[in-house]
Amino acid sequence: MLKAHLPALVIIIPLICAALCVLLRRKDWAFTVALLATWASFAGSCLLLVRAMNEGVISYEMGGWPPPFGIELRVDALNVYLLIIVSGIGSVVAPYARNSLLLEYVEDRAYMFYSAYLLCLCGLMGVSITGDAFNLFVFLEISSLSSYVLIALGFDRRALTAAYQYLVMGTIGATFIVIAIGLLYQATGSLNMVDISERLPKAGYGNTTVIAAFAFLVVGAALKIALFPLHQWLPNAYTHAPSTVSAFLAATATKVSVYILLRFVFTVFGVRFSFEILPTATPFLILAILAMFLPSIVACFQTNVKRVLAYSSVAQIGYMILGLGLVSVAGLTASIVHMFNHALMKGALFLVLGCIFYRIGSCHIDRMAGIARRMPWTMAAFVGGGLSLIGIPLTAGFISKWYLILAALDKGWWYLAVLIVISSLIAIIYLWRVIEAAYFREPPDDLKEVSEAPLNLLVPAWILVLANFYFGIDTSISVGVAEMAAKALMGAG
Amino acid sequence: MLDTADYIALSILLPLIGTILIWMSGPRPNQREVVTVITATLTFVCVLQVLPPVMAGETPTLTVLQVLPGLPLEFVVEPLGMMFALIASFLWIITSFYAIGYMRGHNEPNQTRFYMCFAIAISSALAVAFSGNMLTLFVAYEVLTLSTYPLVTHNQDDEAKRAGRVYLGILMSTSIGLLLVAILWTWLAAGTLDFTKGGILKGKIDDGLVIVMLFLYMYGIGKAALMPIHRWLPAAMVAPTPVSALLHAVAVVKAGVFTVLKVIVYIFGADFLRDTGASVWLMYVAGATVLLASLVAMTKDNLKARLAYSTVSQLSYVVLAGALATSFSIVGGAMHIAMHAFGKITLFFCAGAIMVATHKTKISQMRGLGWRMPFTFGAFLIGALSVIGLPPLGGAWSKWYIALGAADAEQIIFIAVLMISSLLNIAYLIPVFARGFFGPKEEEQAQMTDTHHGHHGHDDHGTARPADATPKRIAEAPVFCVVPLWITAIGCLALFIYADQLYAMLAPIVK
Amino acid sequence: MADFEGLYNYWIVIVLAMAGLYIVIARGNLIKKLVGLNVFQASVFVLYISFSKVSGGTAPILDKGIDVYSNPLPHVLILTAIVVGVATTALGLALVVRIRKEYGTIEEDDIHSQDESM
Amino acid sequence: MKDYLVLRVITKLLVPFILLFGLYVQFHGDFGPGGGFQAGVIFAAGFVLYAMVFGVTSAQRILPNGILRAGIAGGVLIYALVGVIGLILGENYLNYSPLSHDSKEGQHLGIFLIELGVGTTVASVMMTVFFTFATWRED
Repeated sequence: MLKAHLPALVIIIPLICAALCVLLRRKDWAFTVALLATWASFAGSCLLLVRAMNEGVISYEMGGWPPPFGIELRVDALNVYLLIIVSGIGSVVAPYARNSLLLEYVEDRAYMFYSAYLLCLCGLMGVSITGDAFNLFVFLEISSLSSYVLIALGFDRRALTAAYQYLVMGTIGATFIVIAIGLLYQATGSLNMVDISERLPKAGYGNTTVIAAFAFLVVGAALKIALFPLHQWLPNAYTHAPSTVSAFLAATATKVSVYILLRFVFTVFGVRFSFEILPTATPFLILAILAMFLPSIVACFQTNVKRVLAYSSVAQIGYMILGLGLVSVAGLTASIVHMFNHALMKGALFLVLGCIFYRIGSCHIDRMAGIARRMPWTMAAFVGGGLSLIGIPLTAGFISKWYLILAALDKGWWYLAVLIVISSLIAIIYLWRVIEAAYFREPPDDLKEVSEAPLNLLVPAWILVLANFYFGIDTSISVGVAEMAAKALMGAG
Repeated sequence: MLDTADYIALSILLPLIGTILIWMSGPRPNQREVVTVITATLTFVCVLQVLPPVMAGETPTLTVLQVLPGLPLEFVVEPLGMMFALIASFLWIITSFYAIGYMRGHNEPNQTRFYMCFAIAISSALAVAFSGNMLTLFVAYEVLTLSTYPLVTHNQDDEAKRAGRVYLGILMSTSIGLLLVAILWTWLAAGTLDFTKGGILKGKIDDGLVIVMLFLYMYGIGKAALMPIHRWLPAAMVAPTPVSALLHAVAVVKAGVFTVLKVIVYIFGADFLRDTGASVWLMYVAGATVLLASLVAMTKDNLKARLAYSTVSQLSYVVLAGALATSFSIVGGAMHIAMHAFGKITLFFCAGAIMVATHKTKISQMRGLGWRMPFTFGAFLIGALSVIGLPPLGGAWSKWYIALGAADAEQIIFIAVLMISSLLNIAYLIPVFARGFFGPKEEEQAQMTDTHHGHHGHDDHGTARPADATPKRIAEAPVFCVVPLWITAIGCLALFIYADQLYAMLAPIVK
Repeated sequence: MADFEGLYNYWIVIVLAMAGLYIVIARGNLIKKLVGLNVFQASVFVLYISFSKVSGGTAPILDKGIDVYSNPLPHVLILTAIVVGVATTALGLALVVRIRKEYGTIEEDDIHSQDESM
Repeated sequence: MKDYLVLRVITKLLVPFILLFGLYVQFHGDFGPGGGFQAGVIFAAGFVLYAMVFGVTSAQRILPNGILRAGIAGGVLIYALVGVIGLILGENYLNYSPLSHDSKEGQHLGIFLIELGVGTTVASVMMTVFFTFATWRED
């Protein structure tokens, strides 16, 4: 019976449990509740995936009010893909948080952490599933506000400034999005995204309100995505946040923002308006290429490994936007697959860094010298995640690269393919610096006592690493669903 | 009973299972090495089981799974791959024995990791050999690169780190930067990546673009060490000698030229390549590499570095053979993989044996050593003659066929290249042998002092042992080192005698 | 000119938004930045509220004899947006207080120079 | 503030009316302008005024942090669970119709409860924000 209500359940379970955590207050209880909530949410998302594959688009009317009047939860291939990413990463990271230093830092307020974590999860899930534009904004703010809190939990005081910076930038971005939604409502009189897309042609594509809405939306979403050159907040935020939080946010938050962009640009505005009437593709491509290169190069010069990964995230976002800018089913498939794969690899890498931080209290490349001898399993996991990031065959990263290059060649833009390849080679440089330090340098004396990370940190990290390999070999789910989603997005125009 | 497909799977899986067993028996060296040898032997037996059906003209197939729609991970055994697999798995057994002697004689650290990576490398080399499409090959090719990285950097010092950077940098950037693009382009153009007799690109791609495509492939396969991307090979010589021997005389570099032949035969199609004339530039590049690398080899005093450049030169024989794209030359090129493998591994084994016994790495220090190590130097001569290409040794046949192919393709200039290169080979290989026997014994003592102001500054354990400097009658390397190198030396001889069988086996690939 | 007057609410919105954004960008004081952020958000509230006005319409409360109402939906939306804004401001202020405690200043330049010197 | 008699007396007089007005806005919200958001803020304003005049400590005696925190979470729970009741009774999430025998009455009851949850949370949050900032010690 509950099966019919899955779309609502996957978001209200984390919500209710977030409140429960606050009421229960005990660390262990809160942990149990959070764990169950994330797992239930993940299970629900998987069931939704099965349903969406079998039945096509699932529409759920909140409160029984039919769209476009009521809020509609809408599950198509793209939505469910995001749900799986978010809840999947959420359920791997939740057990990890228990033993990480993070909770010792917040001591008796651990339940607050879990509450914020669940709220963030709820917000991200909500963004991914809702069919209502304004509702999307609300969920976005739920997730953003809780992520500011989570980032501010970092050990370093710079976490506070990073969180503040993110708060300002994030709020501006969200406000831009809400302006866009307002203008759209003004032009069409509807807030339901599908409904808006149907009414837009009547409003006229030349309508300045619509064009202004488009501009606001793209800029707002780009801020949230941390698309180069609006990425300034991201490296700071991910560097200074606790590793648990970095792992969760790096793997999910930017992906959800990319989803917002995809959803609006392709579904709401439509391919015809976004790319044929407005010359959007070229700017996207240029920004994407810049994003692929400049942050990667910056990453090569960082000494804090978390910052290396953060810059790498900005670069990887470039790939997603590149796929979008190609405006083809192949390109979109590449984008969407890369969301999934990038979530896996960055999640894994940040979790590994969490293990290292747990033992040596730093993620500085010099402090990590020779660490592979003390923590072989941890560093092996790092190498595994790194290989995926580089895009070695049999890893998830290879699959995204494969599709992206294929999409570029498909358009006949071989130079773009070359650029993609070159930029991914930069990844070797910045990752290999870390690996060389960890394997070849002599460990400093104070590292002699360091031992392997505890199992409950290692296991989640390894789950994600193994997932990287699994989805590099069996792509039927990851690519299959992404392809469906891409076709739906392109078809909508 | 197991069928052929199972044996294919076993050949690739056994080394991996061996890896785990080696890991588990890490603290017990004897057990670890027994496991290595047993695994190697079993793997060879499995590979042998695949031989009869292939000789009978079948193409045993094993599809593992669909990675991407229409692109399975698939193993298809054809004669070329069969030959490569046989060589790699057979030489693994020999090398295992040799490695036991060498690694113990040298007291190397991290031996467990060494044997594990070795096994993974062999597994991926076999996967390269058996791969049924370009994707599978690419996957195995990359795994091979990565699994040999820890071997190259085995010593973990700064030199090893630098070498590792060059090694990984060149191999990864070429394979991801060029080969992957070429593969994707092929996939888009032809709609398939299966290795198909006669090629898959014919008529699918503009004649003018064939050159670009060929360029992407040839320089994408960095392991073939075509100049100017050959730097990784000499760099990788910092590895322990068994690694250099097997991986850089057999598995890694041969995987490179093997891929080159595979691409030329099964992706482009020899006829297509010849008709379009797209490979003429490649002939010249390969010819130039043959000569230049030989010249560089003559300047090297470090024996392993000299052998490394010799390898670069010899690899380009195969590339040249492929570029000539006649049926003679391709068979000749394929044979050269085998011939050179045996010849060069013998030479490397000798270099390692000398190093273990006397801690000498430079040719200038080897004066008179032949009297101390007659068996090693004897084998060295056989290996050298085979590489040079003199009968009655295997190398003679492959060069003969490549020359025939050059004549067939009416590229007479390359016959000259082959001749000159043979002379150069003599010039840089025979002196090593000659020094060993003809250098005056008495000078040994004086020569020892020489090395102190030697030119290259290579770190050299030998100088610290004046006690060894006094000439002894015979002080060979450990038996575990000497026996393997004689087996491979005899192999060179055997390959000369049984060359027609090899020819018969390989001929179908160009029919 | 008629266009200008008829659309005066949008001019207010634009002026407010630009003023707010300007404060966020140009001021180094973290509190002032939050004030700017609030002004910026307020401009959006004005935008929503003003375009929901239906000329001649009254407040959207059902009553006898009235059939022209202003559009109530944007009001509801903005109520939510205001709540979000309050939450953001509260959180931002809390962060500023913590920053003040850790750095001893709320001037962006000082904070930067302290971070640099570390 | 102890000396400002006028303030103290006026505050004492005002606070009950503020709270009462808050309750009115809360419970009349489904007939006229009002609802949980506004009511919560007004309700909190009463306590904030009290705290400003009589000191935060005495205000916190009435409303300790624990209660406020429970209020924050409880309000959310009321909201979410009312939705879930609808769901259990076989309708979509947040559909209040099945809460009563008559669907119109059900809607009425539902929105009433929902607004109660909203009001609780908003009031608790506003007071928590105020108390947190008011009791912040530079240490």
